[in-house]
Amino acid sequence: MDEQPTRKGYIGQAWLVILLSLVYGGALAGVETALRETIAENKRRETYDRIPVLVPGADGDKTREVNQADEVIVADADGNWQRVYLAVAADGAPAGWVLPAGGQGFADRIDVLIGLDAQASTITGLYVLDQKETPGLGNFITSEALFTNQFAGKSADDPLTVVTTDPISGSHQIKAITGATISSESVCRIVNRTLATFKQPIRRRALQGGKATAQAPPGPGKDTQ
Amino acid sequence: MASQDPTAVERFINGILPENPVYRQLLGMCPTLAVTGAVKPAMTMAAATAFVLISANVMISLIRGLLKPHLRILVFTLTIATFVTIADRFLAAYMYQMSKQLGPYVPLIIVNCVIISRCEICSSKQRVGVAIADGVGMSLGFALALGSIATVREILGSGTWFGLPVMPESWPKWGIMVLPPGAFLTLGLLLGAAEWIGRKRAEKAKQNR
Amino acid sequence: MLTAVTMILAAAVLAILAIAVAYVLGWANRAFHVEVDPQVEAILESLPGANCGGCGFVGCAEYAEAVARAGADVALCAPGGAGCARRLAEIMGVSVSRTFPYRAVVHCAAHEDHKLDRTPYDGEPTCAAANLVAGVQGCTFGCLGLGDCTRACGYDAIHVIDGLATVDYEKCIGCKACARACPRNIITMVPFKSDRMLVIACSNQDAGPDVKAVCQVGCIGCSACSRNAELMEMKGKLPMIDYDRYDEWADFTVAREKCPRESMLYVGKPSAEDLAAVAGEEMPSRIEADFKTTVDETQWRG
Amino acid sequence: METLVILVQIAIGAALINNFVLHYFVGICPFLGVSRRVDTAFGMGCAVTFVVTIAALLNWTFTYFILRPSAPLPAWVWEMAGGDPQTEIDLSVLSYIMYIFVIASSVQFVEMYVRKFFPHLYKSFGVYLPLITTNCAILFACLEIMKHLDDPTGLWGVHEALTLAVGGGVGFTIAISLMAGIREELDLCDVPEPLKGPGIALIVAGIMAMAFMGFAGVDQGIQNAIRLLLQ
Repeated sequence: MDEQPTRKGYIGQAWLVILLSLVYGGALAGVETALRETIAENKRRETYDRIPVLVPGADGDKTREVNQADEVIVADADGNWQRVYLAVAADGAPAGWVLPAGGQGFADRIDVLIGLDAQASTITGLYVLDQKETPGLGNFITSEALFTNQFAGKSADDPLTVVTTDPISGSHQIKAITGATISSESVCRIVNRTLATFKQPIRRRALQGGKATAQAPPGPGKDTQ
Repeated sequence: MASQDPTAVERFINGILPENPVYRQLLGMCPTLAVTGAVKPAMTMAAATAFVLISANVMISLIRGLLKPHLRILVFTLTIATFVTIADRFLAAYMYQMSKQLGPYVPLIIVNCVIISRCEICSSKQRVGVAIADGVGMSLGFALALGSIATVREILGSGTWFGLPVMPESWPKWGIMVLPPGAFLTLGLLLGAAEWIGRKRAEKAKQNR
Repeated sequence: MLTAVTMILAAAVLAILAIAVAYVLGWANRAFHVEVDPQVEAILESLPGANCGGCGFVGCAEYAEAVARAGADVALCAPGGAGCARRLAEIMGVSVSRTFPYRAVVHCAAHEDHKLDRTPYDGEPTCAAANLVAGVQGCTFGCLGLGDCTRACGYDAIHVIDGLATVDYEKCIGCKACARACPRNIITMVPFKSDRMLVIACSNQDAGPDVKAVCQVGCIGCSACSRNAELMEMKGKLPMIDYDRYDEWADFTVAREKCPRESMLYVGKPSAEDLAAVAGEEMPSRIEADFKTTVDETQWRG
Repeated sequence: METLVILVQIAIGAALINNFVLHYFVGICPFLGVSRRVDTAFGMGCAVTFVVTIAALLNWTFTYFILRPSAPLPAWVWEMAGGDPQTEIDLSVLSYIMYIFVIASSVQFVEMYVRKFFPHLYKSFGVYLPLITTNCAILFACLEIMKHLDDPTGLWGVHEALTLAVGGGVGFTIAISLMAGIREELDLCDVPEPLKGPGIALIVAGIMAMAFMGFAGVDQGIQNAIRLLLQ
């Protein structure tokens, strides 16, 4: 059909493809750098907007300012580290901590934000950032009224357990969502595991003094969340 | 196929109903089933597909003279992929919540059969004007189809429409409608209904001819 | 500065990938080159592609191969008609005689009331089944009117009207499906040299009195027509028209007057006077079920 | 041991639980178009599995070496060009265009290869090979593999990528072969006229999707079983 092209012919034939990829490569990179800032801002804002809700008495902009100035990284003994947000009130006094956490849920990964008070002793709130649980059943873990409000006030020391009957008030029991026990258990497992690992480092940090001291982050200093 | 190609206006009208990409040509089923859980994401997806389809049609019809037969699919996919990435970045920047909800289905517009078939059939052979008309027609048809399926699924599945509660509180929400099986069933029944209406209209046309 | 760098790098990465892919594909195109006879592809391109089997081959691809290699006749494609035959002839460099479209013709003219000596039949509603049962209707040659041909036709061109299979010549493309489906083989393909063709609308080979006993319109073999028209000659009890020597202005008026029965008909596109005759009549609006369940469609299985 | 558990979880997940066709709705066009007969459907399934494995392998290598935010290749090129190593070159925006480029060219290559060395196979589903390029399942598999692009800890290794590709392909073949078997039966039963063809196929697919939802809790069970087994 077509004549037998020589070696140079192969490339010659496809000059349009090469030209197009050059043009498109450049265009895409241009668009990317133009929009990257806004996208990163979206991601960060998503976390900072939650902080005043999670930690009562914290002020969003002040916290954002403090946390963007220097990142607070806590690490436990065997080296896994996690970026934490120090929630501060309007006048700069530390009001609590927000600890991102994530793990395997029923269908896929679940990412949450745990709100702790200044001494990291009691949980002040929980917000589910990202989940793909079964719609209509599992995705009720995001609803304030049904599930996440139960976490407020629970102590950070003893692990949370999930019960299907009505929990005894004041105990560390969480009532599971009907029909979605696995999702509820996964959320509690994530909270327990993250608190167990990072509770001590956060408390050490809280004792070191109100002002967040910049600690050389072991991993590449970058905004992971 | 008719030897003389349909004009721009004909292609525009064709795109919407007579040759609706989803109901008549059965193209672009992947996003149709995936994002029509609720009307809002469905419309965003339809808008993104419209942007990509029209700009790809324009781009391809501009360079249609240079296309080599055995490399044309590669050129089509390259063009479409670029516009999809732009759309995806735009969505992530300005409608971040929606982009998170649509998740992997925005890049899947690249392999949406509607766009590649429109490039192949129409814009790689026609002038820019006809290609635009065809692109707009097809994307309207696609939006119509997506809207219809999403409306059915959202009202039955979560009792709301565009997020506003529509059904009475006592309406038992059919969870299945939002889940994957619901998508298949709704589309299957809607296809049957479209076929039936088409058949009845054809019969009525035959009778009074 | 960073934007410029990323742009250059992005473009460079894609360009290098494109070059590599172009090279590999170009090499593969040459190394894996499969000789495909361009002629076969050109022929396939010009065939309508309906895969109807009218040319006697299984599909267009096979017909294209046969034309290119085995020198099959270029005019066999019925749906393609003269245009397609001309294109094929050009490709093959063959001169083509003037071809005529072959259309189906039903050699029977007996409607419901013309058929005598009929017994009620409620077996399987197909011609193939009714053909096996003796005595369904007096005439053992004529059309049974149960619609096997209608089901076989893919172009909705033949329907059983008032007990007789009638061909709609606007839709018939001559694909021979009905001829193959008819268990009594009374449908043949006739080259339509003009819009209206004269055909013998009977296939009853019995003697006159027997035909009269079973049918009011069947041909009794009196050979009046063959004596008055040189294009016709008797084959046993039935006259046959020689369609090769047939031409538009052949005059059969004398033979038709002499024929005591009504077994010679003009078929094809409705002539001017036919249309004039029915012009006044208002189309009856037939009431039909607005959707067909498949029960009556499939073979009734008792 | 832990990696084995993850591999099994990915494989079972891709093949049964989050089946590409019935859970993620990718690859519906061939799923409806090709599933008339079981042998063509199985052939299509194998072709898709074959191509998805190649595409996943190629795309993973490109992503790992080029597209990752702090990928070695662009950093090395940047240093050669005399830039300061601290600035980080992020080419992840090229991911979509590169994936579809690799998929289209590998399908083209496979088509030429099959046409040359397996003409019989090519004749039986020749027209479906180019259709595979526009098959969403393959691009979806590549996207799933690159899902954790921006957080370095979550990026998948080559073994996880291959498991997902093969698992997804097998899941696709299972779904499309089951569908073909059912549709062959469908031709014999009384389907209301307007639903013939795609309508009934979709309804059958809906019921199959319900059945596949039954697998939802299976991977937790298997994980615990494996852990017990290996204790």
